[in-house]
Amino acid sequence: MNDTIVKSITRLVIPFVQVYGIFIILNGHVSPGGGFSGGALLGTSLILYTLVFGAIKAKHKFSHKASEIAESGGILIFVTVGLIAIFVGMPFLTNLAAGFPAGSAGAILSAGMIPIIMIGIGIKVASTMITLFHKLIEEVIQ
Amino acid sequence: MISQLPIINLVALLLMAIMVPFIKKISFRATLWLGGILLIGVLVSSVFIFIHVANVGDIIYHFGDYESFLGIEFKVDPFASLFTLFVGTLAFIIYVYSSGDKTEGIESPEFSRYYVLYFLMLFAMFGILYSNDLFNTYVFIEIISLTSCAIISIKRKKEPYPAAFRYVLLNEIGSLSFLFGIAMLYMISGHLNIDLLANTIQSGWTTLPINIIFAIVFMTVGLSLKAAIFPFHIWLPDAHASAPSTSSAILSAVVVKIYILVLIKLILKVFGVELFASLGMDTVLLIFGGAGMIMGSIFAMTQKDLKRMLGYSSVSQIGYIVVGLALMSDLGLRSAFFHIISHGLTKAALFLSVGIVIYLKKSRSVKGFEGLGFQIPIAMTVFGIAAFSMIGIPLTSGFIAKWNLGIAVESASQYIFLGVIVISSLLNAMYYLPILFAAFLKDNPEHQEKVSIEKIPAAMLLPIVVLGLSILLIGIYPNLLMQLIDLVIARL
Amino acid sequence: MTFTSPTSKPKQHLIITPSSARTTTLVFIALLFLLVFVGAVENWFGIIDKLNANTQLQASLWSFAHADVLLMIVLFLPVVGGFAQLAFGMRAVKWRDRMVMGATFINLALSLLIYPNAIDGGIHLEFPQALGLGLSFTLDMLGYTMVLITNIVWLFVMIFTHVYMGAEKRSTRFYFFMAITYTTVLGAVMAGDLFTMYLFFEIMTVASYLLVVHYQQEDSNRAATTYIFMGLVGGFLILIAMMLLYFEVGDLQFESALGALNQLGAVRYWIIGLLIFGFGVKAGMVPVHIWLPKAHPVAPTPASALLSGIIIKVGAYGILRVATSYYFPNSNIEPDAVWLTIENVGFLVIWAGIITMSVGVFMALQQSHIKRMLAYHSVSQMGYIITGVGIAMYLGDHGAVGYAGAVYHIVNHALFKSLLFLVAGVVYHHTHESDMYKLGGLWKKLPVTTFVALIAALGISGIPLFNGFISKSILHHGIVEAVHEGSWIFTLAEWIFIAVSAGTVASFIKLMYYVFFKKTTETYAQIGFEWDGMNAAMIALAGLIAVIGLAPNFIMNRFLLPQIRSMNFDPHFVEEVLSQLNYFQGSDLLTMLMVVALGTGIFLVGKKFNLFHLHLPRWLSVEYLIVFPWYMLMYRSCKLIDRKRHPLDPDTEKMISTDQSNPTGFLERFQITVNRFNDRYEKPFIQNDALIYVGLIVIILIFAIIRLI
Amino acid sequence: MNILERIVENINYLGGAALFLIGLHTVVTHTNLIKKIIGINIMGTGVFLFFIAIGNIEGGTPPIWLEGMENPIFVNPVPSALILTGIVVSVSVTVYLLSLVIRIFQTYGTIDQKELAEIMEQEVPHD
Repeated sequence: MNDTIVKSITRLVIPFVQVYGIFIILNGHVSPGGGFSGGALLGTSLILYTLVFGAIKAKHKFSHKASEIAESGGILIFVTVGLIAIFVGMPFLTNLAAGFPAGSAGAILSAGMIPIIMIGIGIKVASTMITLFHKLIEEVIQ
Repeated sequence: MISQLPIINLVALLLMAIMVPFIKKISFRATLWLGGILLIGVLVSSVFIFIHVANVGDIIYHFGDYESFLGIEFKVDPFASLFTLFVGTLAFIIYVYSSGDKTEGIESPEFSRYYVLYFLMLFAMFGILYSNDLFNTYVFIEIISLTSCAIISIKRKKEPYPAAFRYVLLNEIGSLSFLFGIAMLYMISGHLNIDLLANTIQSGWTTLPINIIFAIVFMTVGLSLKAAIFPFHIWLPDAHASAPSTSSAILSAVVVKIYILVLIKLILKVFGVELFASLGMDTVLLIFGGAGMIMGSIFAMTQKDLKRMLGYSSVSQIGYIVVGLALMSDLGLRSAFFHIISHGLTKAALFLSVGIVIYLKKSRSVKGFEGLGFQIPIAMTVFGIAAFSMIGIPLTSGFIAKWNLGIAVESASQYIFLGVIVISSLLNAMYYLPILFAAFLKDNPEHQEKVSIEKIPAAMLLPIVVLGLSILLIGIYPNLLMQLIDLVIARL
Repeated sequence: MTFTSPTSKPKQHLIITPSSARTTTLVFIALLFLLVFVGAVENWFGIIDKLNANTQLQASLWSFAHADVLLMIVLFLPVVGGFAQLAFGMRAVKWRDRMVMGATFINLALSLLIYPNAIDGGIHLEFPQALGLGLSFTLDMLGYTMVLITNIVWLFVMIFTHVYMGAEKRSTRFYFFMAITYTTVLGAVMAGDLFTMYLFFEIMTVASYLLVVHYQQEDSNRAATTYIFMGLVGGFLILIAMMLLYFEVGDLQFESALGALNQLGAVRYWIIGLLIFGFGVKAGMVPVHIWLPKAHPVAPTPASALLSGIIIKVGAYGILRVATSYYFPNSNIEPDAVWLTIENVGFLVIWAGIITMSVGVFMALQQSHIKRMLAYHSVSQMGYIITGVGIAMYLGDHGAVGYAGAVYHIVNHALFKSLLFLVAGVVYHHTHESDMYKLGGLWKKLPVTTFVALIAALGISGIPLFNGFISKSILHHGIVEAVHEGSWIFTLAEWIFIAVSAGTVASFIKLMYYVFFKKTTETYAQIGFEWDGMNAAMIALAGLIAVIGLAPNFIMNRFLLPQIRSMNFDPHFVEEVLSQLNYFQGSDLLTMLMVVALGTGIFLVGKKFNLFHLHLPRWLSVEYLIVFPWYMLMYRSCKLIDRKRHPLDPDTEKMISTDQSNPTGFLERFQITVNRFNDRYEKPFIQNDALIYVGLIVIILIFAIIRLI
Repeated sequence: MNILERIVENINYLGGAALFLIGLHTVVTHTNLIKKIIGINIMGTGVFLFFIAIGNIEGGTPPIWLEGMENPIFVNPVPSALILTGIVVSVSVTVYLLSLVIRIFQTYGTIDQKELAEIMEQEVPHD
């Protein structure tokens, strides 16, 4: 796909897509959306990049190592946040009762641990989408 | 604190799975040791949970401290804790074996992935047993299907791919049927929690009976498809045959049983026996089970590939479990539970000892067993014990399982199944005994008179010896297990 | 360079090597023990009185003999010894053999000690937790009789084996499985309930498989395969019956279950029928005898001696035990449903026995292979025992004569049939020839063997003064009793009984003539007479045969009558008829004379007209009758599924002919047919993954909805 | 008339069921492996639609409570959350199946099931 128009447009669009994805992740607890939707958007931005610039270049942007770390890291964030409640003595994933600050309704920093979990999920989903796509391409290239 | 143990088990397994890629960079051996220690820890905590649950009462665990009707609920009753113990024990034994047998078809870069999948699968199995929420169960089921399919196709060889494809395809259809059933139940009650569903199922039966019929039929058939109950078994022999032996062992001994346990949970806890039987589903299961007992053995007889043969043998043994379940009585359930555990041990022993044969000979043919009894005496002895258990010779756990099933069948006045049990046992003998005879009674030109044990790693021999001894132990003192099963049934 | 091969060994007359001296001494000591035992039991020289005078000694002896642990030692000593032999066998063959003989000897000695305990009403031991249901052992006089005869025969055969198996390969394995078989036989006869009996019975089948297959030749493999599969079938039949019984009665102890059985309908017949068939497989009952003539010739001689002498008796013992416990009618009550059941079944069992004995003897007359002929005689003699069992069932509380005859014949047959097999083994050992038509003139070379063979032949033919005569005349009385109290049709049975006895006489005249006395050109120069343990063991067995024949009342009074008195038999009948039996009365002797004359006649006629070489047509063989319908069923169903392609190869017609030269056995034929079936059935389904799901879900939905409506 | 009304009322459910059947039909009748995967996805979509239809309330708003709301009518949020999970599962299964198809194509050179069966039968001769 050596089309300049596509390349330029992609370069232009990708930041917006990514910003929108991050927005959806961060606003997961105050509006429709959340970690999965936002993460999917984030992932899609890189998939778009791969489609346009080719797998090799995309690998430079987001390497194997990074994907591994991001994938495990996402779950780790989730599990760690869940475990905090256990250390306090409450059931796994307990939110406000475990001492997370509630904040004021409607603000970004509210609803206790939910934003943190959403970030974890977002990272995980985004990296998984990219990894799956890259792996499929690798299979074909082999 | 003890009420937190189930969730700690789950989290530990999940964490192990995601940490394997990182730890392996330090040292692969360290990963193996860590995994082993973790499994021992999980096993010990399962024992504690069982003791606690048996003495004090069920552990009910609300995720995130939400109420039952809002959030996900775990309920650890004797049923769940006994079978997590069973899963954990077998998983540990097979894990030890797999740390010795690293060669069978898996390339070295895939080792760590194998263990990622292994721990994820364990995580999901524990989750299914603990979970008291239908949708949660569905998610765990999907995790099991994906990981087990991946474990099958992890070998970079030709034949696993079509087998794995068929396995995923049919499993996915099964899962979707199950999900469809959940949707039907959710429609009438608005709950996913098993206890809450059970309360509303009677009123649902009066208002929307067609929904419940669809739910029962789709969920039963979906789970049958995944559990390889006889006419739905067609994916099983290929899938189990082409997997590495450790995977075949865990798939055949444990994973298939998990689906049956889910079915048991559904029938007993959600629908209720009377409702299930009033639709004639017990008859359907009875026919499936009986046909499976015979046909599985008949197909197994003609196989040239040893692991395919064992796969068909699993189909036949699942028939025994299903018949026990389909009798819908306490005695039948007792025999089904006993057979689940007995067959788990036996089939694991068979697959693992066959794994040693493959390790030695690099061939899966039924024909190549001449003189093996002298080359690998321990493995073949365990194979012999397990084969006798399959046939139902006294002193092995298989005999007790058949005896219990026989009594259960009589109490339901299904006398014809006595004949079916006998014919099936005889057919079992027809394909297991020739292998044993070849191993111990035929001379191999290349076989040396000297017994040579040292070629096999101890990590592979120890697990199968433990399995063989436990088959004998349960065969001689079945009450050790029967007491636990009676407790489970009393509290179910 | 030439070697001067040593010419035939110089004749050695009665050279006694140290090893043969040791074994002979052991035999002597064993016989001495038996003599002391008989003396003590019969109170010769007032032994018992003297013992009673010394209270302290008496008390300690008494408590020792009554110790329950003694029973367990007798039961498990062989298997413990077996593992020790396995360990020793790797290093020192000599010590292994000594250990085998020593363990068997100790077992015999200990089992003699149990006698006072057994006669005091039996030992009862329970292990309530084992195997879920609990195991229990009871040693009453019937079980004790079996234990004792097993121990006696086993000791002598083991001494024989020590010499015979000396040069064989894999003898350690042989001894090991021999030991396991020993324990299981003892366990089966000591069992206090059907479950325990089944446990040992099933393990016995598996362990004795290894004895049959010992030589690992083509023919022995095939025979052993037949053996184990028929054994398993028998075992599973017993298992079904046991499950039914356990469920209906709730207890498997060997005691009367009339109350529960009276409540049942047809299941009552099923239970007893399945039990009789299940045990009948092991007992060699026609038509499930087919493993027996195959397995005996190919097994090593000690194994076939024990197989024929002891193991098949366990089957007969099983029938006797179950028939006279669960179903045994109570003489105090009026005839009820159970009584009727046992009477009907007993009627059939008598005829099964009669058919078994006549088929056995008829087939035996046709054989040229010594061991196969003896094997068919085992079938025939088992027919006598089964007839006895049938009489015991048929006549109900008056069946004591049949009961006594059956047990007595079990004892006698164990002695002479094992001896005959040992003789066949010795003949084969020296000449490497089993075809009796090719042998001859051996009496000069093997005088001791000839002598004991003659005694055994006299015993089995039922000549007066030898043991077979005693049990056969008791059985004859039993049949006469059945004619009196039952149906006139048993007169026919009596005639057949006499004809079969004549056939037995004829075939043993044939055996003795062709093997030992016929003049032959063969000189057998290589045989030199040598005294060894084999001769000692055989002479001991022959001595027992003669002693029982001369003093028949010992076993009757000391073993059988105590057992019969303890059971529900009509006491009046027992005291009037059974304990007053006179074995040497004129009519019996006259009948016997007739039998001998008839037998000689049959032999002469057969020899003259070559009737001993007849062969039955193939389609009459039992195996063919089993295979053929199965094959046709498969053939038809394959054709139904796939019309275009011929489901079986054109040359499969060969497969179903029971041609002995064709190497494919029953199992292979079965598997090939199934394989074709499998190919036709499963392929189409596998090609359309989800089709089966769609089809079945629709069917089940419709089924469920119809059920709802 | 009554029947038509009921159909219109339950059109969501019927659509779900219809999609399920269409998917099943695709899986059963097509021998092309990729079409089978598509069929599976259609089946899954059918079930998801069914779930969403259960949770829907006419005139409902997204179930997020904000300040200043008075007696809001929320759509049942549980089915949506469930289906989100369902979609994740469906995605992973699809990717896995696709990668298997790639492997099958690389080793056997075909993605038609009948041809695949023939090739496999030739490679592993029976008896």
